[in-house]
Amino acid sequence: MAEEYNPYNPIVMDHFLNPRNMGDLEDADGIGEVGAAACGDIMKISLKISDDGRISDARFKTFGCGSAIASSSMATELVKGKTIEEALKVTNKNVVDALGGLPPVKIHCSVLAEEAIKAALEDYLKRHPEKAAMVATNSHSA
Amino acid sequence: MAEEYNPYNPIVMDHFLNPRNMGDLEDADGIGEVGAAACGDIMKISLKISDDGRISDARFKTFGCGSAIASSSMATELVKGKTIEEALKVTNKNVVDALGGLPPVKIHCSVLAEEAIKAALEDYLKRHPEKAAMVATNSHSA
Amino acid sequence: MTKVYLDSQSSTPVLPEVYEAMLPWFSQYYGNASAMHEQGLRARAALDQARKQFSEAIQSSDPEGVIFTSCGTEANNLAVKGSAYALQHKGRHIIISTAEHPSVENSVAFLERHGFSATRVPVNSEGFIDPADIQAAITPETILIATHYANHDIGTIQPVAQIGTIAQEHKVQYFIDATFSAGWLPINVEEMNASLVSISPHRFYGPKGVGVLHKNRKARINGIIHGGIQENNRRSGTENIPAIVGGGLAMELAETEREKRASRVKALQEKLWKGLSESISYIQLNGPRPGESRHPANLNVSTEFIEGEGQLLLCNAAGIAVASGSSCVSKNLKSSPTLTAIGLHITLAQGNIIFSLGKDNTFEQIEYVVTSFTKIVERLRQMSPMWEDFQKGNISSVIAGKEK
Amino acid sequence: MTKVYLDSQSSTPVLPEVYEAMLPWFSQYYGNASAMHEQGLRARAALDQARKQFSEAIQSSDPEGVIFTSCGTEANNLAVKGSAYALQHKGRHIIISTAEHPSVENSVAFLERHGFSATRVPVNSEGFIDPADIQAAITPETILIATHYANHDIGTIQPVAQIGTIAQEHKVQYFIDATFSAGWLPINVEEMNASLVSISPHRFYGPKGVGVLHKNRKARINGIIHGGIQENNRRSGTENIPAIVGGGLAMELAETEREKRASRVKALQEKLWKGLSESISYIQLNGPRPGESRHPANLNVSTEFIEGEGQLLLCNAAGIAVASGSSCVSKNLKSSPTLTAIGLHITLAQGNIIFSLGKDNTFEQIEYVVTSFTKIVERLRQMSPMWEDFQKGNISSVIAGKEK
Ligand SMILES: Cc1ncc(COP(=O)(O)O)c(C=O)c1O
Ligand SMILES: Cc1ncc(COP(=O)(O)O)c(C=O)c1O
Repeated sequence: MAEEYNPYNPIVMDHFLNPRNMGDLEDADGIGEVGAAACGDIMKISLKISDDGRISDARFKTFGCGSAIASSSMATELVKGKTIEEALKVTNKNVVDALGGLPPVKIHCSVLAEEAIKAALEDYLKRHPEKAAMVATNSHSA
Repeated sequence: MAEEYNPYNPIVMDHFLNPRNMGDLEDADGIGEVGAAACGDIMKISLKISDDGRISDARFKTFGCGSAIASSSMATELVKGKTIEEALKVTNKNVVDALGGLPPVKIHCSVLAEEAIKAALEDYLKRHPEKAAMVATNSHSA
Repeated sequence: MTKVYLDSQSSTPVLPEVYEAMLPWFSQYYGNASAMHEQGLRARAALDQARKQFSEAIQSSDPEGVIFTSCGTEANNLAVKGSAYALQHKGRHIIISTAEHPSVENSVAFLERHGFSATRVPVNSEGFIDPADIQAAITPETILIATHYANHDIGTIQPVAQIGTIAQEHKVQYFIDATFSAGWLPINVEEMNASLVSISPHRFYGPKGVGVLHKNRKARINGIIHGGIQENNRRSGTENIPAIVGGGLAMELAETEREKRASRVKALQEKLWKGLSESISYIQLNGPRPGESRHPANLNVSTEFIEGEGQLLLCNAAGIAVASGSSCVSKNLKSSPTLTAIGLHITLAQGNIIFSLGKDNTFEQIEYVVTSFTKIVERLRQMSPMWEDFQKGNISSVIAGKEK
Repeated sequence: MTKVYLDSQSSTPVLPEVYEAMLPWFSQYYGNASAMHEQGLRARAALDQARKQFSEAIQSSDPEGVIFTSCGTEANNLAVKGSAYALQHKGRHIIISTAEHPSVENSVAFLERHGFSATRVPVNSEGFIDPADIQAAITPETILIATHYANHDIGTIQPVAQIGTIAQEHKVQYFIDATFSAGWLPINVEEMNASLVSISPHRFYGPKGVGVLHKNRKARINGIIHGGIQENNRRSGTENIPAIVGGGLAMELAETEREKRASRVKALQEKLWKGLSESISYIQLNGPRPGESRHPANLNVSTEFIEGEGQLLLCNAAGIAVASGSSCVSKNLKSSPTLTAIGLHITLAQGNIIFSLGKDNTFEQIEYVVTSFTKIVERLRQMSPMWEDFQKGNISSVIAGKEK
């Protein structure tokens, strides 16, 4: 019965109660941390990126509400296996859709997840300027 | 059970449901009518007064609420057998007390009953000026 | 002893199904709907379900427009004052009729003491508002038109759809007090152009303790009970879940059975008026004749030469429950503003009785009431000095005068 | 699954006796208390009985001072706005504290938008009002002092009798919001010099749908819900009889059992805080230590480095019902004004949890809660980048900083 009465839909609840990819990555290739405790949410995303520019692993740590945790969990799932270019195109809307929806007042959590992913990728690209050039070219030609 | 839930106490209810002395008197010696339909109450009291100045019979007719009817009924009971002097001293408070109390918003009904009795007595005294002189003397000497 | 309840307009018994639906919400499911745990979330789901039941019954596509209050009176206060506070930057003029329920009239009177102004359009002798009068009363300052759907005293059904059209043309918010109508008369918020509609479930076999104000998406109101963020800030305070659950179900059932119930009470209404008018002299019907323009549950009569409270008490002694003056305020026995508004002669207003019919009344009960009430009137007339004066030819009959 | 309800402050189950007492008033006795017939008069008698039960429980000799509303929030609105409207000819200044419930704070804010002014006296870090501050804030224009008895967030019990004395000396009306206190703490309206006191029965095993405002003979208020003449014109609208009957009995029973219930929840409160503080690091108690100055049913803690909603949800998943922020408004998860008023660090306000105890909680339940909550905190800290930063020495602990 308890399952019937939750503030979030079953997908969100599942990602909150059984978060995927929670934790850190040793030797992460890119780390992004966004948000602030004063605003109620901090998200940190760590990425492992292989030489061919594919995200081979992703982890998150989150201080925040249930939908912040679920959004981080889902975001890491969404980017795993994607190329940098593809991952850069993941939007908060993709996160919300994959979660089957979030309450209106919680949409900012998905925005934070998008920003954390982007921040982690930027961190990687800062450390690897050669890839940054390629990504820029590719996205221009796209 | 119905008895338990009445807006008035049992004495008032009894005088409303089983009014004493309702009606008119043929050849009444004094008749008093007070109140106005526009104000919600009209009371008419008819008295039969014997030669020795005693009220031998009394009747009422009333247009008005339950406590107006009960007050008239009680007022006729109170004056029956009294002398004119005694009856003139019957106050609305006597009526209320004899009824075991009335709700505050209904006290005016007892006032009307007092006034109706007085009006009936005055009518009698107007018709019998010789008695009026006596009453005046008596009450002065009292 | 025979018991006949003819005061359904003032309150009705809770239906067995509704009662059953409410029971778990006292001691088993007792969470506060604001709480984020199973108990609270269950309560929140119950609120949402009730919002659907209410909005569907009035043909609204927006359950979020349903705001729960504690009674019809509060819903009416919220509609009137809430609109005034939300729209005061646009203007401070309100239009109502002279025959509104005290919850509307007195809310407007309160606002008048706080810088608002109001026009009260008249009603005719049967209680009808003329939509043209509403139209004529609109000024650039007008922010709200508020009228009842059916009158609580004399059953008059107002041309609300016409008034709604006028309101829409002038872009003025329109509030319909449907407190005495919901559950008995059809309501379609869209067709009626009703910005706001109030509902009172204890009038249609739901519980006391809940009222509803439905607000369409364009309407603007401010809350009038301030506090926590319940009802989306439009009504603070812990929600009365059992009553809301019961009210929602009562609304759904009332809508399903509406036509059946309405046609039954209408038949009773007609029989009652026929019986009374045939066996009692100098009695008159107040409001429109039974039919399309009268609420089927209401019969308002004035019996000449006698006063109302005595009739109420003798009816009660005969096991018959009725009301007088205004059904909601009979405690003070002042004659109702509606009766003044239709120009009823003062003595007829004082002798006023409201019989209001319910779905469970029977034809046998009506016969009993006709017989008993006839005797009651006779008895009170025997006691009445006015009746005596009339018999003697000293005064004349207001009713007979009109009939001539 | 184990279920532990630790949100009694937001609502409690209706007692079996109270439930039984309410049942006949739905479908069997359904009259409107304004009606003059057996059904109505029976309802009126029930209202009078409940008035006695409420007035006796707060040591008032005047049952007529009891005004029924729909909830604690409405009672508070009536007290604040009703006083303001009744006394505005004398002045337009109101004194409250910075830690009032939103129903008081937002009523005052509403009045400020309508020409009144207010002074908000501060509370200290444990939430106490200093009566001297109240005294200092009084001006010749002051018409009302309004404070809570016990704080709904952090359980602080205010020196209401002292404030009452000051109010009386200055002949200013004093309203005590006892919504979270009635049924749990002793109330003596005379000794407290309380002109007005509010009560919310669903906090002490009575039903939702009823609140009470008690007014002493000298106090002046105007009604804020306008309409019929119910409650002597002080609150219009059809009375919610079943809830009033249930509320009255719940009040009587709460008063009879008050000391027993209070000492029981106090023992649970102490055990809970002892357990939590021993097994969780970087946790702090908000408000006074358990004892004379704290409501025995309330335990408010902040757990550092994690946020509140996650704790609520994981508690719920473990069958534990708790609240966060403000018990009444946890739906929006904004941190409560009280926490701001006591100067709680923002991250501690965000990690805020309110455990509120009820008479039926057991010591075993408390053990289960301590064990489960400890695991929940660990789990959320494992997820928290702040905890990681703290472990690495990048940031420091607010709580540890204070303890030093
Ligand atoms: C038309 C109308 N409006 C409002 C009300 C007040 O509703 P409630 O008694 O639920 O407060 C009534 C009650 O008689 C009514 O008939
Ligand atoms: C101190 C205080 N005042 C007022 C209220 C509001 O009472 P209700 O929920 O009955 O509307 C609350 C509720 O938490 C409270 O604790």
